[in-house]
Amino acid sequence: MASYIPHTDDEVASMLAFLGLGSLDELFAAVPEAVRLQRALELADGVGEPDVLAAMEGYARANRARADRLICFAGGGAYDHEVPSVTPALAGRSEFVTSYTPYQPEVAQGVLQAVFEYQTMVARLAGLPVANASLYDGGSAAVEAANLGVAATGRPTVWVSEGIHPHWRQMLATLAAGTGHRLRTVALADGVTAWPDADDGEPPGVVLVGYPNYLGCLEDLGAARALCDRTGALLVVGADPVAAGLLRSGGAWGADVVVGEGQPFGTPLGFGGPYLGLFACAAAHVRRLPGRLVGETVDVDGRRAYVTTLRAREQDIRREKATSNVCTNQTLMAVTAAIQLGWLGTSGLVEVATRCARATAYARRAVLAVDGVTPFAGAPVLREFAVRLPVAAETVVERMADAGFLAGIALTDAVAGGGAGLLVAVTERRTAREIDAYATALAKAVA
Amino acid sequence: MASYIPHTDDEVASMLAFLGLGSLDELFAAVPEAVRLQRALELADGVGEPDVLAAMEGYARANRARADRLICFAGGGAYDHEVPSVTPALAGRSEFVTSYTPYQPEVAQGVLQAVFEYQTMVARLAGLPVANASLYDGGSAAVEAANLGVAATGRPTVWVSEGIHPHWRQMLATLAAGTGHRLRTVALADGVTAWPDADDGEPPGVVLVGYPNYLGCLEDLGAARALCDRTGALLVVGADPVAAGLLRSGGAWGADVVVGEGQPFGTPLGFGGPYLGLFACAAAHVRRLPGRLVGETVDVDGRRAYVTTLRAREQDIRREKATSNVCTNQTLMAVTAAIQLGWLGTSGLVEVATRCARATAYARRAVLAVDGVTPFAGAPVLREFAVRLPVAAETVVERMADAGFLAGIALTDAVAGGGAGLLVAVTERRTAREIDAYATALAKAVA
Amino acid sequence: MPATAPATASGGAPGGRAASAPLLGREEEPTLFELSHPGRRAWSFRTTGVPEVDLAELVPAEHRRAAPVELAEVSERDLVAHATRLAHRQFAVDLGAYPLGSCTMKYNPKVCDTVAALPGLAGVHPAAPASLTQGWLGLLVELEEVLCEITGMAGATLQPAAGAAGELTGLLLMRAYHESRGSVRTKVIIPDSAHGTNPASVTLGGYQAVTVPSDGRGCVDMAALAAVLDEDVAGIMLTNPNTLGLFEEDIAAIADAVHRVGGLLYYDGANLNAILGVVRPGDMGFDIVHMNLHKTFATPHGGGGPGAGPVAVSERLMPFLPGPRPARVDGGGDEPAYRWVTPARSIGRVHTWHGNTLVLARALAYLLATGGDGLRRVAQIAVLNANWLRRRLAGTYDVPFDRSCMHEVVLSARTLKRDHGVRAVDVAKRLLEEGFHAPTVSFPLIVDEALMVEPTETESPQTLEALAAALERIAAEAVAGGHDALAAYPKGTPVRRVDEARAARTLIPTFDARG
Amino acid sequence: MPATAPATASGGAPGGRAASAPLLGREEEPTLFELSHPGRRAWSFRTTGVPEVDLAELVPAEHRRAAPVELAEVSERDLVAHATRLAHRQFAVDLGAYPLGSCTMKYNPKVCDTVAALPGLAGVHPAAPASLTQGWLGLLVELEEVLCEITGMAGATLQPAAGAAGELTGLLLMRAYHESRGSVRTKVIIPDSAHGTNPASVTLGGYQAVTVPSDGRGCVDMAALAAVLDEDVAGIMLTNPNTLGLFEEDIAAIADAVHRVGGLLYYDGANLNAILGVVRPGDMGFDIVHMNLHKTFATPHGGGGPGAGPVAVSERLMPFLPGPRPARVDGGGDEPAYRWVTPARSIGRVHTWHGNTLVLARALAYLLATGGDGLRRVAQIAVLNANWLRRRLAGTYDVPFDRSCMHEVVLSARTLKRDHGVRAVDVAKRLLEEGFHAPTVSFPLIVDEALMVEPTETESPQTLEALAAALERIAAEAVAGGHDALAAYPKGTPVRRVDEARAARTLIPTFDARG
Ligand SMILES: Cc1ncc(COP(=O)(O)O)c(C=O)c1O
Ligand SMILES: Cc1ncc(COP(=O)(O)O)c(C=O)c1O
Repeated sequence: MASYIPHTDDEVASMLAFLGLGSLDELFAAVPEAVRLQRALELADGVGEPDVLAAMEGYARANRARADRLICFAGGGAYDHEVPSVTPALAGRSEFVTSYTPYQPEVAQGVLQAVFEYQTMVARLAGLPVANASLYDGGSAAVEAANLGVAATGRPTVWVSEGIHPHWRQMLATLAAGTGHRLRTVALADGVTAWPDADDGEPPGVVLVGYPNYLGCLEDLGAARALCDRTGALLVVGADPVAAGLLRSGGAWGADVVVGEGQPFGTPLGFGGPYLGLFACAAAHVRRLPGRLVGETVDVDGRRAYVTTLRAREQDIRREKATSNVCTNQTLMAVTAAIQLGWLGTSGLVEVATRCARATAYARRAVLAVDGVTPFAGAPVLREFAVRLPVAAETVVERMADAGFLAGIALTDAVAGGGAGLLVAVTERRTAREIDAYATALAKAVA
Repeated sequence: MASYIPHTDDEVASMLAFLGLGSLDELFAAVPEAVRLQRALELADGVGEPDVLAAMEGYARANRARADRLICFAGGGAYDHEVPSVTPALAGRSEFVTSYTPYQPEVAQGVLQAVFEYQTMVARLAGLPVANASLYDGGSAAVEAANLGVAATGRPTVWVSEGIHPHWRQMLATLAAGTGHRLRTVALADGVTAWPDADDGEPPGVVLVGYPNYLGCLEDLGAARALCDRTGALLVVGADPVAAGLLRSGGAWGADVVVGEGQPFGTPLGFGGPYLGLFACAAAHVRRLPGRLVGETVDVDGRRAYVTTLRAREQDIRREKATSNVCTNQTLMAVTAAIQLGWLGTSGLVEVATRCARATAYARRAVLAVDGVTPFAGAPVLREFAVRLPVAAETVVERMADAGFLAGIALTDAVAGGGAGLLVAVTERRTAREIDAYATALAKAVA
Repeated sequence: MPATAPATASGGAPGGRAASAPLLGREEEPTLFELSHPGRRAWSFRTTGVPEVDLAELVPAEHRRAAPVELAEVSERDLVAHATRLAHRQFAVDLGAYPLGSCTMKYNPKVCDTVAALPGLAGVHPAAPASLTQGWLGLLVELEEVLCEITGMAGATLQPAAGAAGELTGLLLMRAYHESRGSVRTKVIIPDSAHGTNPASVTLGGYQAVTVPSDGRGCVDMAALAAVLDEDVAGIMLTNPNTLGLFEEDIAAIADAVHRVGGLLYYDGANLNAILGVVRPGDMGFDIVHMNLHKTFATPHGGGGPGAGPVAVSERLMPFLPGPRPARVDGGGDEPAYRWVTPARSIGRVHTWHGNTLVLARALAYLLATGGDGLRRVAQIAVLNANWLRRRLAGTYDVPFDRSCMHEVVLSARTLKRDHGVRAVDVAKRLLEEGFHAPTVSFPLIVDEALMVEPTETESPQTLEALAAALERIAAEAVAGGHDALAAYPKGTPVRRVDEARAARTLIPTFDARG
Repeated sequence: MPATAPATASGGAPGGRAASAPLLGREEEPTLFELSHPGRRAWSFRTTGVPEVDLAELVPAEHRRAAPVELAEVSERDLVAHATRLAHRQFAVDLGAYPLGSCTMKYNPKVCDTVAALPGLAGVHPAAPASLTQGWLGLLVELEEVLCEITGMAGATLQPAAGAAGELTGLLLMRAYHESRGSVRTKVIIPDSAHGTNPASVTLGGYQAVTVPSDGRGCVDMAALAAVLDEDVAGIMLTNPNTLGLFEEDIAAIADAVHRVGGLLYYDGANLNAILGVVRPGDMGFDIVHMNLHKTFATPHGGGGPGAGPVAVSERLMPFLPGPRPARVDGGGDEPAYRWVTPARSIGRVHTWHGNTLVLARALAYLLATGGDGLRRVAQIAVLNANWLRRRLAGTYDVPFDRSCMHEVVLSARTLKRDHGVRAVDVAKRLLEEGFHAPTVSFPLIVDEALMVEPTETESPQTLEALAAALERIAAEAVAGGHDALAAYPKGTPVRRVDEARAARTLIPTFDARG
């Protein structure tokens, strides 16, 4: 068994003696006999690290859908982007990995400054002045944005575009059970949200729309902004941060809050976590900002220093009056994103977005050339697109796996409107040869 | 193309202007036109890192004999030992990896102290008071030991046991062309060296013997020591550092110098390099010690500090009078070994040696039970053994690869005396099931 | 032994103390934006052969941004140096002891890094169907089973991404449970020693938080509890051992009382480390338990996250668990097979995908290595270490509740403050100079000038000795020199005491907000 | 820009300067032996099922050691903290500029770490037959071909583990060549500026080293060379650019003269970085070239190694190359195939296996990334950087040979020493305090108070600016305050000036030798 406890039996004995105790069990005298576990845990005994690794490798081997085995055309917020060696090498440094939340700024300038740089980058991406130090994932960022918007407007109604990731919508619904928010889903028409007239029922406090949306389509954010202007709602844009390399920022479109899934910036697919909730907002809302915020200040010698700030917002101080309960967040992923964005730089972000756009266009043409495959919507797309298939999408995904591809995401009936919809994402890592082979395999799979 | 050059064209232009130059080519005005390369290098243009990685992965894929594909029963100085995650995680820290030889001790205490600890560990393993900071590999350590011994005794004759690794013997021969050492190979009888009488020809300056030797057999070092006492030669023992966990140390047997291959302490198989030349010697020889040596001292404030010492021995100061030309060595592997030995600790080294011995005994029995397989020698072995096969060993290795095993090392005719000899090593990583399967596969392979 | 190492009774050296000394200059590290130079780059991509169509053909003009997002433009070399230098300005468990109370900053085994990097785990897309991700589903099911055995519960959701997310999930389960019984309840009881996430989660769960005070022993005041218990109470949230490091000895009575009014018991498992294999929340009567895997099960904290906050529940709450959840299929084949199922009255999804899965994999690896036998020893030694420190320091600092503690001990500097003007924060900052991370100083709120020390089981007796000696030295300095003696510390850290008020007053949340 | 950053002409920030500040206490790090406590352990092994036979049955008593080898006994936690703290006491390229002349401490791309860790490369046993290691053989052949094109040679051996090993290999090739022609030669000529490994290798190669002086321009004194050239001369070893960073302009004449007496030209390729794609040793008339891949081709130096020192040769030396060597087979199949061959009159093996193969793989990865086009730019920018520094600092320090240099510039503090008692070593130690590694100070021997600065191409103009500004500041301090002003430096490093004399006098080479 592997043990991470240093104490030898002699040491334990001498410590017990110091405490005047006869056994380790006596340490637990405060635990009433009645509730104590009277048996050993029914778990296997510990094993050595090599055996642990063998067990975990066994699980790993049992996954067929690995990016090193199936060429990945799946997206939906989680993308197979290039992660250069430099990103994990730096973000994986043990000073970042094994530190706690920076409670003592004097010995935590490393994490604090990295997060400050991250906040700057996210704010610039979003076109907004403030970004927090991260939330759990895209969906939790959307939930927090809804909470912020409802608190800011005092209106409990949240209009959610049907183009928002279905899992985000499910989370919004789950969490609304506690907050009492009233959610209204606004349907898509030909791939983009068909906003209702403002006087149609209760006015929204928050309007939430994707850019591009879940189906990859570019929404008319001008219309969404106009709706918000008309109704007094806050505009929350769920933006793909890679697409933001080419698209007008949420801020430029007039968003009050921009949220997003930060996984594309250096975080492995990892079956969905840990990911990174991006969150940026207008200055007016900074005191309602959920999660941590790092600010710049000085130390007693006047040297530049960083520290977590506006702490009075947070749950540990405001307690039941806090508008967010977030404590532990996804700092390491934020540091990872800062490094990955440092690697990309101004030109690299444009490059990766451009390459995605070109590969997506190339793939879309090839896929739509397959017999029986039809477009899902006519709206312009950037780095992801949906198609209708002549065969159940789940079946196609299985068949394509045998051909060496993770074909995409089979759209649920709710999203696809009963049809056999497949959502296909094409990153900068996909080569023309891979795309051609994909189309060929798809033709067989739907035949 | 990936570029690690930061300069933009503007910057280059302004630097050239500062130098009063019109082009980068003018920087090379001192290079005579006549010898300049008048064309581009006939090499492909640079490619991006992902393409580089793909190319290197292509090579990696083309290797069948990988420890993750073929279960490794090969040894001969390079062993498939357990390397815990902690060893590369620590030795791979970029402060160790990307620093130079510690010329400025004030900013190199990390490497210096790690090497000091390494020297202590190697000296203890060898049972001798001094060890250097590493040599290239086992063979180069043997060459340096011969050089030291010849210089110390003033006698150019080196007796080399036939049980010394054949590659080490080849290196000794290659390098003797320069030094003029006279090598005499002393043959084995039933697996151990049959030392000739001392008065048989020119008396040796150096006697070199393996422990265990190349065939895995335990040599009678008492006899070797007696020979040296009789002849005045220095005794150099080439010791397996893992076996040293159970065996009497070279020093205890009276060795003047102990050399060895340090790969088993945390260094990957890596197709043979970079490995680690272990070198320890008696105090009398410290001023002839090849390579670097770290010593403890103090700084101006009296704080403990480490520094490379006895520098006057080294080539950069003694120049043509130096007895060794070694400069760059294998420091990172020495740091790796120090960490791995820290992980093993006193009990772990005994454990790994014991496990090797047990697995070897178990495997030897199973292998010798195979029809037609016979022992190579009767001398006791510890963690490696040689057998004679009824089929050419090369053929058996090929067949065993198809069955999922790297069967061992096919002994050359020179070593095996014309027979079909196979050298089999069994480390602590081999399970009873693997060994049983190996024996079963061997039975088929020799049938 | 180095001359400067404290002579310890046990003769050891300061193994858990960061004895590193300053390497380089004392300058600030510029931000990446200051290191930026236009035109520099580090990136490179695959050669793909995809035609380089003009962007104008791909993105309608009205959607295209006018100028690129301005990020830093640096060489890979400068990026590496920048991040490496930042790392050298950061304390971490890997550098020294981190006795931060309530945070369980134990050593994180490196083997878990290897696990989290396995291509067969790290390279799996979360939307891939169950048929292609059997390994992941199996892993998650095994982890759930292990966590249920440890907590004594019937089932668990692995979705919550951290402790607070687990709390909110638990409260929504509570709500769903009551609603399913047609019962409308409005209040959740919380002791005044509770962590701030507890009341915040209660609010987000749609309940009103009702605080009950602690009694003189540091435990829930039973009379006060009885006074607030009625049919409006949906449940109570407890940390046991509580945040004072004390075991709520009346737990059975509390459970009874709460259950009697139809309420549920919620266990905040942040302090689970103390009781592993000794007593289980389920056996204490708890209905809902969240765990902080980033505390108890040694997954590293990453400078603030990621964590993982699975929630385990008793049988009656199973139908409400978030979904989809991985489940074993009683299929016909030889190999076990797994699929996703959504419980009948699931509260729904609480994570975008399946939880912080790579963190979950780390935790399972740690659990397999430690095993049932090892877990009990973890609790024993964690508690032993805390009690040793309590006893050792009892003469030097106030111990507000000086009885046997569990995994952590809450000290107080209130006498030092009263007599010498030295506050807990001064002690903490002075300790940084000694190469230890500071204890928690701002929590629990109910103790004046609290110094909450949690050594964890991975620190050796030698490290405890050095830590105690340092705290004793500091107390002696405080007594001798008062506030002035300590105010200037820390001195040798990358920055010295930081102006937190100014940070909030003149908010500079980004580089662009700088004056 | 941080207030403390030097205002630079180019407006940049000190990207290559280690601006990290002290994190923790100033204590020594105990050795692992001092952290040891009997009975502690970190190891664990596979469950193998191998029977636990008594050792007495396995190892004859006379061979068994009486007591185990005493190593440290520590927990994994303490091992990790120890090594991490040691790392925090170590300067490195990844922390800041390392302008150590003759050492080419350029940035080492992280992608090469990934390459060296590929299981298909790192997990291959060196004794596996060629049929099972085609990937490795192919890799080595490709690297050899690239190196030959870069150097203008016919073939190469990849076996030598470092530069010095390459030198000795080259000298043995020289010897074998002459012997094959029945020619007995005794001398090898070396300029007085040569690196110490050159004369040492000559001796080990069985030759007598004959030193020729440098002339006033810092190049080989042609008259002196002519005087020693005769039929006893086996060859000459040159570094070109030489160790003064100057190109030997008379190289054609030298080659002619040496060849005329039947000698060979040996190229010490440590300075190859300066001429990549510009001029090739083969085209200059060299017969033998060794390369330091750990310098020119960006494989990291590992605190002192490992390196790799391949030796490339002209056609006439091919039959003597070490063997076995990997070679392409002109087989029938589609895929290229490789096998091991030993040249007809091979000098034999110079490495236990096939060379420092994982270092070779790193170098190939770097070469593929950089490409033919990129290599030329490497040389250009390396030379540009050095000349910029030379020009910038010419007014501040002596420049013994103030003409266009190649990749490095040799400055001298001789005027500072004469006028102010400040030596090169004082400047170097003072520079450490500025967050830069020091230049080389003890080499080349022929320059008094040398400061040999090699910036390499991976340092930015901003870093050069900051380095120059620091060196200017130091010179100003020296002029203003003399030796006293600098003697106390460095101050903020883990240790301050180290007593090297004492280390040699009272030798303590192991922990056990301590008093
Ligand atoms: C007692 C207690 N409860 C809850 C939490 C919240 O956990 P998390 O930070 O993972 O959200 C913490 C952690 O800070 C805690 O200490
Ligand atoms: C000019 C020169 N020649 C030879 C060498 C020797 O190379 P190595 O240290 O790799 O043996 C060096 C490196 O120090 C050098 O600078």
